[in-house]
Amino acid sequence: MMVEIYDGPLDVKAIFSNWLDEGMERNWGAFIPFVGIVREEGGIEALSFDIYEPILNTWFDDWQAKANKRGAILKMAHSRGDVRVHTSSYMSAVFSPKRRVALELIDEFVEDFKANAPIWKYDIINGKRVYAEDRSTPMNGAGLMSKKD
Amino acid sequence: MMVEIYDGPLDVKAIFSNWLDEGMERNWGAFIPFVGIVREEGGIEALSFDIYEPILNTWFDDWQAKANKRGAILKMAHSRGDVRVHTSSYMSAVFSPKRRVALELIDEFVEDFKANAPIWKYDIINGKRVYAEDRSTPMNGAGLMSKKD
Amino acid sequence: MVRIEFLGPIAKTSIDIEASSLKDVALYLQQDSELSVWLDKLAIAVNDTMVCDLDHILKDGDKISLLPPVCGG
Amino acid sequence: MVRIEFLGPIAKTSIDIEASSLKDVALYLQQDSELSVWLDKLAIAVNDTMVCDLDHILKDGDKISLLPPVCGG
Repeated sequence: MMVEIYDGPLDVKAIFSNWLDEGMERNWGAFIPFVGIVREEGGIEALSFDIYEPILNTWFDDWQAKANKRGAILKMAHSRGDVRVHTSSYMSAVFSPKRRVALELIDEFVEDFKANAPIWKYDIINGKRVYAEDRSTPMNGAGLMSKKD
Repeated sequence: MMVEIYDGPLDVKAIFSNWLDEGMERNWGAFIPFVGIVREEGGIEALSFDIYEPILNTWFDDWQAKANKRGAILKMAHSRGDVRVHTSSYMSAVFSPKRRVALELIDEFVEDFKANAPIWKYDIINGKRVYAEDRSTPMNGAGLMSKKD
Repeated sequence: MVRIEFLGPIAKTSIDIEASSLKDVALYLQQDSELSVWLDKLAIAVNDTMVCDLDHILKDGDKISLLPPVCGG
Repeated sequence: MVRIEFLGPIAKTSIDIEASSLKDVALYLQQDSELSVWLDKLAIAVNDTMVCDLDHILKDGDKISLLPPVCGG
């Protein structure tokens, strides 16, 4: 199962609907989606995203394996390119037979997504695309290339 | 804002859609719904629920006030009566400008819901309605009536 | 007179008793052998507000609700 | 020869260099003044697998990706 990548804003209702239909049949007890919506702040018109898919999919596969070990599954969708304010750029979800596992997994997954998924964010202000450096986080293991030996 | 009570299973897509439409306009950054689905286990055909609405609404209002203080809002819907397996009996959601607040609130809210919302669950097995005593939790403050002084 | 209501799975109709505090209600309920399995698991509301104090004063017409263990969702 | 690719906001085209380990790549990149602001924040992948070991051995045709700080969602 790959990450779903879409050009521009996510069709939240359609994605939710698809995920729900898959999950309902398979006897899950808890379904927790996370929907990230672009906020209007700092004068931005939109956000814009670059994604490096090969590593994103490896990262997601590792998480899927971790979730499976706990009896759960994960879903994820993300936008590429521009996503205007008040639309969604990111959705993920956990299905689990158990409420506690679901609540813990969605938290851990979303936090690691912010820290380690190879996705770069830009603000669109007055039509210009500016890297969101102040909100970005070095990935696990960053700094290797600055070592001297 | 009251808890939404429905007779029978929840129309998950319609409720999700309504909540999303309200939230999208109001500059929230994170939207986390929780969807509880009736699992097929222990030979049950359905679950069934009694609700005491006056106290449910007071309990929910207290949570709404707590969420508002943290800049967030809560939503909740629950079924009354019979809800067959593989359909939903419970939805709740948090909207927040902040991801961390949203992830923490949905966890705290759902856990307190399980422990303190005045809702009683019954298994429907061979057409009989049996109180789910083994999965039920005494509410906060229980035991007052067994005290001798 | 106050009215005692049994919620959820307790199969019992409402009863009216004389009581000036929740302590009186407790003493009354402790006489009822049908309720003995429930008693240490019941939470209490007076006029739809949860109450944790046995000394809570009751007035004529108060509604006391007995809430057995819950399990929503 | 190995190929070095710069991802996301680093505005730089790929380069090919001779390198037998990641240490050689690090030494090469440390010469490039354009990269000095990025260097301590970059994570590294070799052939699309994240690598944290400077002694990682490279072979001809390997692809080294430099990943600047991320912010999905």
